[in-house]
Amino acid sequence: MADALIVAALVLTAFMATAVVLTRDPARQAIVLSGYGLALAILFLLLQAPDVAMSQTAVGTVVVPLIVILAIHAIRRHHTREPDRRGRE
Amino acid sequence: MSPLGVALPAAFALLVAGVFPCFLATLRGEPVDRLSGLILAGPAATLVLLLLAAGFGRPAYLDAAFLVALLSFAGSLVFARFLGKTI
Amino acid sequence: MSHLPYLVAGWILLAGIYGLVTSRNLVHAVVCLSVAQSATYVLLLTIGYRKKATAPVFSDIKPTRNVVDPVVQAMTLTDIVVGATVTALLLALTVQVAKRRGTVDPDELRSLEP
Amino acid sequence: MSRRVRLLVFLLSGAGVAVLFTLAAVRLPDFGGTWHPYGERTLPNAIRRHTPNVISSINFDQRAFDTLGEELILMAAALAAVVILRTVRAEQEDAAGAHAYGPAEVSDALRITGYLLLPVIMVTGVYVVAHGYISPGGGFQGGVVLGSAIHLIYLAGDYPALARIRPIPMFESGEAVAAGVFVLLALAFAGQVKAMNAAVGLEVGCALVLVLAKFFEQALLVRKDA
Repeated sequence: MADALIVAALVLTAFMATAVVLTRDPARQAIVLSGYGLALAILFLLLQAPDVAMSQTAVGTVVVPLIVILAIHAIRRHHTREPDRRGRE
Repeated sequence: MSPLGVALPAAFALLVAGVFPCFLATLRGEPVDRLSGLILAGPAATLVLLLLAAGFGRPAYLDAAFLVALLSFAGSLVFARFLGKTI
Repeated sequence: MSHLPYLVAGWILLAGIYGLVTSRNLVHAVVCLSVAQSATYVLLLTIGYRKKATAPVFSDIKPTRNVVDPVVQAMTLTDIVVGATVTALLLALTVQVAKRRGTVDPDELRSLEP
Repeated sequence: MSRRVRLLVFLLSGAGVAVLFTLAAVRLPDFGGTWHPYGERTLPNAIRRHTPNVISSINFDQRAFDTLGEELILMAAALAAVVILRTVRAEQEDAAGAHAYGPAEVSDALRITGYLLLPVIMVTGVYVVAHGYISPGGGFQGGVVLGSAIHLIYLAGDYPALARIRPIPMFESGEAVAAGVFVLLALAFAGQVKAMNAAVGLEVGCALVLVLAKFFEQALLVRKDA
């Protein structure tokens, strides 16, 4: 049973990794990335690594999405508030 | 089959029939629709981890499940806070 | 089954690099890089896995030799934290690029003049 | 290099990597096998010394120098992020005088859940750091949890509330002290797992708060229109 679980988790992880890469809009990608972090956490616990699963949960579900969203927010705000000097937008 | 013997098959079933559809929901549609999939994926993943802890007979693994339960919710708050403004 | 997990790690690495190469947005590129890095977590942990073994944490069981490799787990722990800080640093650079150049499309960032 | 050429180069090199990686992977020992030379050399010592969490003790004893390097990478990255984002802020402040932070439009549901969750997650973070020696968990995980818990106050309230409970100079000195303590421990007293756990937890948490603070400034600092 453990083997079947590991195979399922591996397939799920590979699927989510591909999905993260293929989601082109960064804001939507952040949501998918958060799900990918959960998939990794399940895989790590199945590989008998609870410490690593906890680390991945802590980093992958809150910190990285928050940083990504804040970066998107900063970039977007900059684009709208200060129209490009070279008239590109 | 002992009660704990059911835990691993149950975890498998929940992983395939519970977590996977939630992840599918994060892959399509507007950010709001995706977010609902993510919010649901948190508890589903928590349940999978709980069943794994039971199936492996390791109460120590419950710490990981606890952390997922708390932080997946906090993580969806992050997105909810910026919903409509940035995403 | 015996080598599938390693190939999954290779797939994740290549998928991340593919996203990096075809990216039209630096934020997207940074996230793809973090995906590529997560391949190393999967590879390390699958190499350390041992069938019918348990985690090398003896808080609730008697110490036993039948555990998965603890050294690679310790390495993965280091890897994850460094990966997160690298992501943060690269996103800080991306914000700076957006400020200075008004775009985050790598194709529009050809010259080096400010 | 045009997009088409770039994709072509990637396809060629990616195929090469895929072939070489597959060749290397099939020569690896079987998945789940019993041959783990590193683990076999470490485990008997760990069991002999009655170490509850072998992973923590490897990180802070056998690999103490690696962990020291990792902590310094963490500090350098946090420092670099702060420096990179700070110059931009100075520019902004030169350009106009008054600033405010973005408006807070939080729904009641978010506000209440955020406030309820904050203490629970804080306590969890402390628990994870403190019990890292015994149960799964440790300085890294707990530090990240602690560092991100503080930001729930932003998710629940608004930015000024976060700024009040998060005095940046305190976290800067906390980070410096933790890094210094960790260098001392790693060089002189490697193996003090409990103390090193606490130092790492403090360091990771402070670094995270500092980096996130700069991102918050970038994202939310807006010029007041006169």
